[in-house]
Amino acid sequence: MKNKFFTRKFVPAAQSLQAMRKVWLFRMNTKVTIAGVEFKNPVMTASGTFGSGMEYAQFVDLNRLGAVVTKGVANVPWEGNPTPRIAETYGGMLNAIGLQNPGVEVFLQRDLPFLKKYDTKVIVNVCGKTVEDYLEVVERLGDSGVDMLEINVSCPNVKEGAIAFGQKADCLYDITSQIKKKAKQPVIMKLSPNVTDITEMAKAAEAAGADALSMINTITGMKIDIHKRAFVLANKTGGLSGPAIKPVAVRMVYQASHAVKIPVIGMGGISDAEDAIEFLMAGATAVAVGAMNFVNPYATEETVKGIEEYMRKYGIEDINSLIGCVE
Amino acid sequence: MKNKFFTRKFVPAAQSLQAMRKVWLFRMNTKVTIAGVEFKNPVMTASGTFGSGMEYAQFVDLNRLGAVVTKGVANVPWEGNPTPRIAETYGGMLNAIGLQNPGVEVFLQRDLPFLKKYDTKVIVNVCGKTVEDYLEVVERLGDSGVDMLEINVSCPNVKEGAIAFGQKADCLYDITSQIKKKAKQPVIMKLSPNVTDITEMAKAAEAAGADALSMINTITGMKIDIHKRAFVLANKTGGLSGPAIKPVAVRMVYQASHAVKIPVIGMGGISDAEDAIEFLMAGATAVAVGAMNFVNPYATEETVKGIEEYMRKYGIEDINSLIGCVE
Amino acid sequence: MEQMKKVKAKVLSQTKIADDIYDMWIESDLAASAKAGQFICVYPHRESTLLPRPISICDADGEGNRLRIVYRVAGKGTEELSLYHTGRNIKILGNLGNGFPLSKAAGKRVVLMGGGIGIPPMLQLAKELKREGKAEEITVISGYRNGQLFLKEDMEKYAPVHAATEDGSAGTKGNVLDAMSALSIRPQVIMACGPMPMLRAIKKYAEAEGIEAYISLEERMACGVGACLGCVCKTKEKDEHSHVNNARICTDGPVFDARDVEI
Amino acid sequence: MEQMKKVKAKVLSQTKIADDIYDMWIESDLAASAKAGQFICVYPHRESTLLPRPISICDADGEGNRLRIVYRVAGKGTEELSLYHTGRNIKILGNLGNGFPLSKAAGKRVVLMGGGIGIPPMLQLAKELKREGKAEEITVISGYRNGQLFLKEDMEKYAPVHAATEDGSAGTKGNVLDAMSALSIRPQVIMACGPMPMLRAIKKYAEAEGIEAYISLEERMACGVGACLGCVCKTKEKDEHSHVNNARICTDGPVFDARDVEI
Ligand SMILES: Cc1cc2nc3c(=O)[nH]c(=O)nc-3n(C[C@H](O)[C@H](O)[C@H](O)COP(=O)(O)OP(=O)(O)OC[C@H]3O[C@@H](n4cnc5c(N)ncnc54)[C@H](O)[C@@H]3O)c2cc1C
Ligand SMILES: Cc1cc2nc3c(=O)[nH]c(=O)nc-3n(C[C@H](O)[C@H](O)[C@H](O)COP(=O)(O)OP(=O)(O)OC[C@H]3O[C@@H](n4cnc5c(N)ncnc54)[C@H](O)[C@@H]3O)c2cc1C
Ligand SMILES: Cc1cc2nc3c(=O)[nH]c(=O)nc-3n(C[C@H](O)[C@H](O)[C@H](O)COP(=O)(O)O)c2cc1C
Ligand SMILES: Cc1cc2nc3c(=O)[nH]c(=O)nc-3n(C[C@H](O)[C@H](O)[C@H](O)COP(=O)(O)O)c2cc1C
Ligand code: FES
Ligand code: FES
Repeated sequence: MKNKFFTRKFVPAAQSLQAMRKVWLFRMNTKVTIAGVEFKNPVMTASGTFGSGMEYAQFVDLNRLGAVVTKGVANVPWEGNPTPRIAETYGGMLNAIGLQNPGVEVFLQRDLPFLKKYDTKVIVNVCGKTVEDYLEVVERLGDSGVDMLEINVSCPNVKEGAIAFGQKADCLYDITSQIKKKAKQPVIMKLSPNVTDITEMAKAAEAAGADALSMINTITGMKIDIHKRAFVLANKTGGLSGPAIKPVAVRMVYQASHAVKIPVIGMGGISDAEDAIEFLMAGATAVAVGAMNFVNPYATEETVKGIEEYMRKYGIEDINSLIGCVE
Repeated sequence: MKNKFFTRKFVPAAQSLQAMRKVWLFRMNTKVTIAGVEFKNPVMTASGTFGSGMEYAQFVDLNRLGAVVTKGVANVPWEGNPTPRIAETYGGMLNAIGLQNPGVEVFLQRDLPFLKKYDTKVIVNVCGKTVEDYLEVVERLGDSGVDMLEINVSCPNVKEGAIAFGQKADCLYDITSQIKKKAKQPVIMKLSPNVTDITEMAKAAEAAGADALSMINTITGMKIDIHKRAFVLANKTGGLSGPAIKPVAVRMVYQASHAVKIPVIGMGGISDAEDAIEFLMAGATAVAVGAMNFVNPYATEETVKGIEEYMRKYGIEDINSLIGCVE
Repeated sequence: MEQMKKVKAKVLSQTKIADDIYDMWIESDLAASAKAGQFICVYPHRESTLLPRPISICDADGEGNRLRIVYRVAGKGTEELSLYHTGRNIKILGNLGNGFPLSKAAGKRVVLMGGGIGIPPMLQLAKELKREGKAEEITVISGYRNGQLFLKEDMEKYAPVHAATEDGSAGTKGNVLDAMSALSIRPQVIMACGPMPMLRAIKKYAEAEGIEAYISLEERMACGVGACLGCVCKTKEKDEHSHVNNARICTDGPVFDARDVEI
Repeated sequence: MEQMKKVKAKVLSQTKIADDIYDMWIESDLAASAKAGQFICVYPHRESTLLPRPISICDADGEGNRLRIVYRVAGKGTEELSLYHTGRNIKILGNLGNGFPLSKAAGKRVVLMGGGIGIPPMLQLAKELKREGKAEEITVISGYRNGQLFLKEDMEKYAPVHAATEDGSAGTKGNVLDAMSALSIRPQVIMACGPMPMLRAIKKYAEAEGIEAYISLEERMACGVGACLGCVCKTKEKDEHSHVNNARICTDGPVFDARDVEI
């Protein structure tokens, strides 16, 4: 299903009636392009918050989304962390899932065929403990029909080191260039916000050939239960997400998108179209809805609709004119 | 005025009645000591959120507080940033005051005499653009009767560079050791959360001779008004504070207090005694209430009372037993 | 699988039935398909508490479009819930989870064990088992803290109910297993919900006796629909969905065959 | 300085008096000491919106312990406010700011100018000036968007009121200064509240004519009590408190002599 407003072909005679014209005949383009891949709109799902797509397909029409981004996929199945894995915080949540996933083979056999039934792009979030792990997944996905790869070098909940790739510019450069050598699809590097200077990381990824960046992953946080005198999460620390972190995410998207030429996919606390548009204006070419799916299972589709409403209200014909418009 | 429960001397005969005993005869120590300075309790005000103390003296009894920490004080008056300086975010706020302050002379003539009337400790937050600026203030405060100095090397809202001191371990080491050479009072280094590894910064400050650390300052954020297509803050970015950032602050206090031997003063989103105790358990020796003063002008004193209630409820005789008790 | 949905619902009544324990009837057409052991998620209105709160279905009146939940005030979310008055609109997601396997009770002596705030689902379960009429015998054993025997009378409409109390103020002093042995009840199937130590003891007992036990587990949840992987429990064998030894309590549970999980 | 306080107060009534504009009476003993040009801060209950909302005192009935505010729904906080029903408890902080300098009107022809949501404080101001009885002449000029002339009747109890409307649907078409010149009113003192462009024009006019103008400024606030330095405006001379060219609108204002500020 194509965007219904953009593809409307016939222009009825009522053209002269201003109100109707505004609402019905307004032609809008919500398409954005990242590294040659065209998305029907800029609204994606944030990795790990939308299952494999299947879980939310009963709430939203996946055909309406720009892309479904999968949970992190590793070369082999991962157990993840012990529970509790979830803690609630003021206006946000901590998670320490630890990248539990069934591995790339199950993804290819079960999840991908499901997603391919829909008219949306599929972006696979790739995780690993060593560079070799990542490369194995990237190679395995080569001829799979997956549209893009998002490389998670920023998960704060896995002890084995993946985060170092996302916190040291030289490590990031190295892993990015190795992945680029093997990858058949365009590569998005997903950056960690737990760094001193996001532009340094963005530039390193760009220099190594990344096709796009996505940010932010969760910010490392902690919660203590003062009555039980214990950490709420078994892992002690977890990744903070949700509306609480939005201002940090908007700032980083702004900084990164002004520091590099490659497109940035923005996320962090997006609840609705207003939030999504804020990221676009800060410089994001696309956006993703994460933790707020848990709070409102319809959030992704409502965000798509809300963006269209905003565009109609302000007479914006091309969504690309919003991208980075606030400087 | 001393802590009323700690100093209660006479033990009435009703001792045998369990309930009364618990409530009335329970002797508790809320005193904490940092670098030889004794605080009647661990509750302080976060710099810049409590004016010079005068503004909130009409709401709370300053005698009840462990310490009043002043707004940043520079060698000369500072104008600060243009307005708007304030933006609200989900569960938090952004500020870009830009360290407006009347300078150290006015502080000494007007604000310090006011604070000295109270039985509480006075900690002066020191800011500067160059190392020399800092040193000038530190020297000027030498014989002033100020109890401690808190060095703000982490304000994200001043362009001129102060933040670099707080984001590079070698710069932090350098400024800390220079200040330590001149300072007559114990020195608290206030660290920025906008770093990759807080423990690296904590260790650098400790190695340079800092007597204590305080954290976190605000996290850099941004807000865009999508209807006006403009940044909400004149400064574009501002510092995020309030309940939204608490999990990040608790995590950093935990990490830093486990990485160094000097005491850590914790802050970031504290609203009440529960929050304060969470920081103590994470490893803070004292805590400060910041943005929540704006939401509840009585927050500091209520936090003191709430900590006492918690101690009575759980029969905790010495607050020091809570510090870092969750590992 | 039947469609889940997030729906607006309305509070029909709210009663405090024991210390910190509230009994709420909700108007919702989810009642028609609700099964014992399933749960709903209630979304708090307070904006500082974003995540939905999972609460078991205690009673479902399909014709009347009425769902009942009974919950303990444990924190901010349930406290908020306890303040809702009649007529208040709320948002809920349901019906979630698998529910108890009624068929396993066919021709068997089945004991339902509820401990504390694990008692509520036993009411709907007793009702459904009685309605099915296939179990040979249904007995309920409820473990309470004290003599406030909430829901006992309701459950007695469907089966005999024995109480165990921690303080000995009613029924057998001790826990549900103490009561079972004191009463010399020897079930062939146990269906249970309650605190982890109770469920562990039941699993051990069932394994020792070689009988079946179906237990309803709890874990902190974020999505409630199987997407976040927050709510897993360890499984003995590799889980079919996750391909590791973890099953999702929200979708693969909350009811598990005790033999299949490591608790 | 009189003691400020954060107090519980109660909504006595709430009426919509124009598009997006609400009129609320609040029960509070702050009414007894409230002065024209002062404001209160209202704390939202929604937990995502933490900061207090500054709203001017529109009318104060000291004997009846009743305060009135009139506000425009501009965002989340004022939207929440507009939904409060009679009897609702709210938290407010007051009375804040300096208020208009009544003494400056003594023996003078004074014009009160309110623009849009700057009109409300003009009601209390007209009332106080009338009560003082020292001004030679009091005239009100109110600038509206359209013909919804809210508060006009209320103000007419104390002084003649002329309206200016943007769309010309009532009074003079144009802004308050247009109306003043159309009506050939030549004040000796202006007291005003309204949008920044209006205040700028008044400052310019007053300076050109060599008359006094007292204007009430707005800025985003966090504390409302002078502590955060969020709400400053540029001043011509060094401010006595800040020792730089910034004054705090919340405590040093919101009313300033137009000559003293750079806007
Ligand atoms: C499948 C299932 C069924 C349940 N059925 C019932 C029931 O019928 N009656 C009842 O009283 N309680 C039930 N619970 C427990 C109930 O969900 C928690 O007590 C409740 O979520 C606590 O929320 P709160 O905001 O009051 O506490 P808070 O401590 O403020 O909650 C903070 C966060 O932790 C989560 N949380 C806290 N305690 C628990 C817990 N024990 N289990 C899961 N999440 C928790 C909350 O959902 C929230 O996200 C059930 C839990 C599950 C998983
Ligand atoms: C001294 C003073 C007196 C005022 N008197 C009135 C009055 O009598 N009637 C009236 O309708 N409005 C008045 N205002 C403006 C009113 O404070 C804002 O419209 C209101 O705070 C908007 O809040 P919101 O949550 O609806 O909007 P949001 O946009 O959601 O608010 C977000 C944040 O920005 C702040 N903010 C937004 N707009 C303004 C503004 N124009 N001025 C100051 N802060 C703002 C809010 O306080 C809040 O912190 C006054 C402002 C000041 C400073
Ligand atoms: C439960 C959960 C699981 C997540 N899993 C992944 C993951 O597998 N890979 C990844 O790159 N990011 C993961 N993330 C991070 C999100 O994709 C997103 O970057 C982050 O949560 C910020 O967005 P939000 O505030 O909208 O949630 C996860 C987040 C949550 C809350
Ligand atoms: C309005 C405002 C002004 C501040 N000014 C200073 C300052 O002058 N010096 C400083 O070290 N920190 C300053 N801070 C940071 C606070 O002291 C504190 O570190 C931070 O706000 C986190 O705590 P909170 O979340 O409790 O506010 C300021 C914070 C705010 C909100
Ligand atoms: S709560 Fe998200 S998978 Fe169960
Ligand atoms: S609002 Fe804080 S100083 Fe005015």
